[in-house]
Amino acid sequence: MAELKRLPTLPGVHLKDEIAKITHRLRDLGLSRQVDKAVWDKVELARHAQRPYTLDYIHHMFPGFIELSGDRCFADDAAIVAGLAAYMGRTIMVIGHQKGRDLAARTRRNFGMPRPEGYRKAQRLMILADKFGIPVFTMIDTPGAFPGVAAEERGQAGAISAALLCMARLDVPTVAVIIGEGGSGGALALGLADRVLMLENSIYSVISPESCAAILWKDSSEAHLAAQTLRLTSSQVADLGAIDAVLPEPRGGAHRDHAGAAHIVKEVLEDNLRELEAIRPLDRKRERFAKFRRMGVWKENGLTLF
Amino acid sequence: MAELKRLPTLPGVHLKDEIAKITHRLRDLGLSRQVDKAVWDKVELARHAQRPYTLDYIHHMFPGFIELSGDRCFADDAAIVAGLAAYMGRTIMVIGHQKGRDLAARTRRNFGMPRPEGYRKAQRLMILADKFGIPVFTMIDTPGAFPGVAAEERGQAGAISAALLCMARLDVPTVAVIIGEGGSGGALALGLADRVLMLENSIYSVISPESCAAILWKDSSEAHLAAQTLRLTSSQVADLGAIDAVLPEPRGGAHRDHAGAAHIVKEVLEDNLRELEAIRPLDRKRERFAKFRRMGVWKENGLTLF
Amino acid sequence: MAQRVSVNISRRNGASGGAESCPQCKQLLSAVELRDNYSVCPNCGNHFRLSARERVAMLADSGTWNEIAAGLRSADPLQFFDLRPYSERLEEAEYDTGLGEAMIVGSCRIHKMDAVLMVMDFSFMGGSMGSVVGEKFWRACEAAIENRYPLVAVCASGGARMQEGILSLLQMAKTTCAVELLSEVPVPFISILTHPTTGGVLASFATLADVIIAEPGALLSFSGPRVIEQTIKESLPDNFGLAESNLNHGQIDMIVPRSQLKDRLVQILGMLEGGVACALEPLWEEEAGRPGRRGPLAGALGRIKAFANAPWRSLKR
Amino acid sequence: MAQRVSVNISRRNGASGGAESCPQCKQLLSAVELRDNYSVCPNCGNHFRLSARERVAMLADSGTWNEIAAGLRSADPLQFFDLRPYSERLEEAEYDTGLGEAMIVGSCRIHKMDAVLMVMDFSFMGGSMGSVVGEKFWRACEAAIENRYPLVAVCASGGARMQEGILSLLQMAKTTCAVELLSEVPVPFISILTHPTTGGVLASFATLADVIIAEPGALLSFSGPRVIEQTIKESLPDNFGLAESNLNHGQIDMIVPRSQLKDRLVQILGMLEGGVACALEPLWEEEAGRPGRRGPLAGALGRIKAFANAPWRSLKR
Ligand SMILES: [Zn+2]
Ligand SMILES: [Zn+2]
Repeated sequence: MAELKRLPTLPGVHLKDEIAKITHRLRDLGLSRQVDKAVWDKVELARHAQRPYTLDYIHHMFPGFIELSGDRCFADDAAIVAGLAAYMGRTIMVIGHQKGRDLAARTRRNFGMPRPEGYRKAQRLMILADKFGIPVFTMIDTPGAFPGVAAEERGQAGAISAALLCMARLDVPTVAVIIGEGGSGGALALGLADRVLMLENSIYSVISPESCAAILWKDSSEAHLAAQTLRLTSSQVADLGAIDAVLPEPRGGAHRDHAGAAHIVKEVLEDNLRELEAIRPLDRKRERFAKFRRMGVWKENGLTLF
Repeated sequence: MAELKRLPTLPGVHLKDEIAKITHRLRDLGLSRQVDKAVWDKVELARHAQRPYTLDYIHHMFPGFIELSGDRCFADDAAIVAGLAAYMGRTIMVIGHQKGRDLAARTRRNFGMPRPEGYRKAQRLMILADKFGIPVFTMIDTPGAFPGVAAEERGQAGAISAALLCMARLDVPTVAVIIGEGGSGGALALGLADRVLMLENSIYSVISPESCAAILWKDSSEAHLAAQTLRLTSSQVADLGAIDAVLPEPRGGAHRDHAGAAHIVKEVLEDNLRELEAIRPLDRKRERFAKFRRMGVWKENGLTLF
Repeated sequence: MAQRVSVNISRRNGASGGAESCPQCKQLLSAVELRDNYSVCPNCGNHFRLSARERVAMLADSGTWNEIAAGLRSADPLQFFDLRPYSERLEEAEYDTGLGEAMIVGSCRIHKMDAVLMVMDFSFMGGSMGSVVGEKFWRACEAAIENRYPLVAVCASGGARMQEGILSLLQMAKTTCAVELLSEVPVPFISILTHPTTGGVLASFATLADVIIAEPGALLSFSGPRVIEQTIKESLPDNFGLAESNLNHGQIDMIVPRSQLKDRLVQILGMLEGGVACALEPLWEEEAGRPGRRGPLAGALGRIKAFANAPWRSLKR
Repeated sequence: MAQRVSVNISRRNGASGGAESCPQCKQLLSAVELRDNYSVCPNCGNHFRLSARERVAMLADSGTWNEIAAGLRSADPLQFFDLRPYSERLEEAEYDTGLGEAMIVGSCRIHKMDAVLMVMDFSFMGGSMGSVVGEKFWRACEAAIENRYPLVAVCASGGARMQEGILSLLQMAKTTCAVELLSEVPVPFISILTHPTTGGVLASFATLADVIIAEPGALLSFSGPRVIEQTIKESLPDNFGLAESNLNHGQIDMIVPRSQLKDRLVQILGMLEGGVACALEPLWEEEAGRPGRRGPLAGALGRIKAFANAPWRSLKR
């Protein structure tokens, strides 16, 4: 078990191998359909209706969880669940996107697509956690922030950027786990953390495969082609240096064993928190900044840099 | 001029004389009508339609004023005006309630009654001022926070308390001037300042005389009786130790000479800021807390304390 | 859920020994039945108003209540009178309620956890906040900071106390400053909003707590329903200002039925006490000779390394 | 006011030497007429899109522009291809715009005030933010902090650059961290949102500025109008996402017509530089050998006492 817990991936380490592999990728669409299959399977697994959601993890990991509500401005957004939990001898603040499993719950949770109020609730509770030195643990699982007129008018963009800035500022340790669908800015808003981990069958993407296909091929049915080219599976994202580690799932996938998946996350969380708590707050913040500073690949005067 | 600028009133100093006077107050309603007159005149002056409003003071005091807008959540509330101004060699953040003079302006400004967005804008800009070490100057002139269903739903109470907490926290110097109607919590939300000053013909009250009369005598036409008993004129409020000083107005009242009134406020503001800037931020904050701690009169084990 | 609040001062309706009927569902309830059910109607869930003493008895462990500042009484700085002088109203309220003011404060233990508790009583002049409520709040905060106890405020108020004029308004500023002193430590602060909490109390310390709990059906609004009706010239929605509406609108953290209140309170206090910040307790003790954290999760203390120079105080903002 | 934004990459429409018709009011305008009026239609006020170079020429004092990180170019970490490879698209964009990326950054003087300026160009792949935009933003912030210059960001963006996959999403986190470093100093940061600023740029640094200015008619929304229409299955209000609507909804500080932009910018920068905090400049200079404030109001410095131990850094939050 212990060796499964964290498989750290240094940014860019495997990148050159990957690039070599990809260079050989067949540009013939007919053939690429085959390569698609494995990637698209991951997309479907990440969105699987039986996949454990934030509240499932909370159920298995934090029996005494106390939910806290509201942005203190406009509403309580049920697409983000947040609250305090006792965890291995300390308190943590748990915040995560929440989809619904049945129709009523899906509607209530808005399919896990937060409105600005959700991000403002998250921000408010992160500040509360910071005040009392309580580490923050986020779970990411959303198709994206809700695209609606009223949500835009109430400042969807500003709510996301404010949540990001809040996470950048926190003096407490922060751990984020992408448990299912890590969709776009609406996912990242909970993901500016000291440690960002992905479950094996989760995805993390700048845009949904469907939207990407609609833009590039004017045909959203090309979504699995888009999924392939976006490189959104956990191992692909890890290879790009965009996350800190991939977490294995129970045999057959997390959807077959919620308790097993929760057990893995619980152990990994403890290891990461223990490491982070040993670092002085200011140093931890510097390391956080340094990590995100490294994100990206570019060429400078002809030299490619990771 | 110089001696007019600040007439500091220590809390409670004149209180005993006042109490002696009031004890003789005639409880006979017929006679008290006469005493009313002077007080009610002040109420009418404070609400006078030609009395200078926040934007009038800004016009005369801060030619380069730059208005800033929005609470970043829901709306820009025109009942509170805020922005940056160059003032005697430094920048200040100016924030004030704004009534309207004609019907269109009154509607747009909601008669100077802010919704939660107004207080959130004020709070946002006070935090911005604090970040850059910019002193905050507020002007108070409102019948009160707007009493409406939607305003309540969006957290009128919480918006006011958050603005108060923000003012308590500020590391920068803060000066508040009640320029007209200081009505209830909606006024106080901009009034937790290092120095709280009142123009001679302004009023500051826990409740409007009309509402007070409606509650006590079930008859809002008894408003001038209520005004008298509430002790809401500048000199009465000063005698209760609730403000730091009363500012004289130009001959005949501020409504007859906007420029003159602005000139007085401008000079007094400079004197107060200069004093406050000479104090170290933490000490200034301690003095602010100590001042508001002293507010009130109570008996302890039979002894009356101010 | 709740009956509309009357801002008039009304006597408690559950104090007599005999039976009374629930104002919401009209069911006849015996005093014993009510008392055994936390003064909640077993039929419809209506939360009856509690006196401050009853609330203390319900939350504080038996025999641990230690009242602070009990000797404070309102003065009459304005020599205020309407149909009757303020001083007479005060005497009557004290006679009727057995309380010196609309709030009592004290230290106590709640399920063995030390805390400072303050409770407002609506029966004392509508739970209005004047100079004494403000001063008692301040002293409660001082006690909480001094002893490093968390603070719990049970609110019930019609707003500021008109009879003390502008001085009552300024209690909003005074209590806010006290809350800021709490957060500088930081001391956990939980408010419990009961029916009704309105006006200046809601717009100051009641909404500045770290966690805000409401009782079911409590009316929570800044302006009173009648004022709003007069302003907008139409009748209000049925759920106007109720705790349930406030929860939907993001203004409070949770609604907790009275029967679960004490347990929930201790759970939350324990949570707020048990952050990794407890690793820094030794610092505080050295600094000010204050006792360390005592939450049930303070065990983390032993497990986590202490940081000699951690700038933990920057946390407060 | 504004035409609907197309997220497709389109060539600038004001670059040719001849006349062109205003897309909003259809009036025929000569190139000279447009240029002399800040590329704003004199008839209807439509703000034509500017190239990054044109914007720099409009804001920076002549001859003061000093580009930073000009040698940065996008790599192709995903070997991304759709109908054409990403690398080809990049080459074409560079050829068409003469820019190495969708953002140029540099130091300059604005009405004699030193500043770091960054300008995005929508013509370069829709002003999309990939690794190079993020890195350039970071370096601009570093330069601003190093020299104690304020930062001005002129934004125009369709969002994240899909072709760099998750790495482009993470530029939101990267630029946010850079903004936090600015506020720790604090360095003033003003963003100018031009038509269109959407997606990941709007949801990161663009809305994190101390003061947010928009140009008239600019579309500012997180989700694009088409995405929203598809989701809600109805057409959008006419003013959806426009600067004017954003102002009403409290999301931006002001709308400034292009002709007044430079003056207004310098006024605000001067204001943000001129707080009483300048009294503490000597501290910073001693600390890090950084140059002091230079705002027009820095005269306050001489007049106000310096506080040797003022805990001014606590201001940042
Ligand atoms: Zn009942
Ligand atoms: Zn035109």
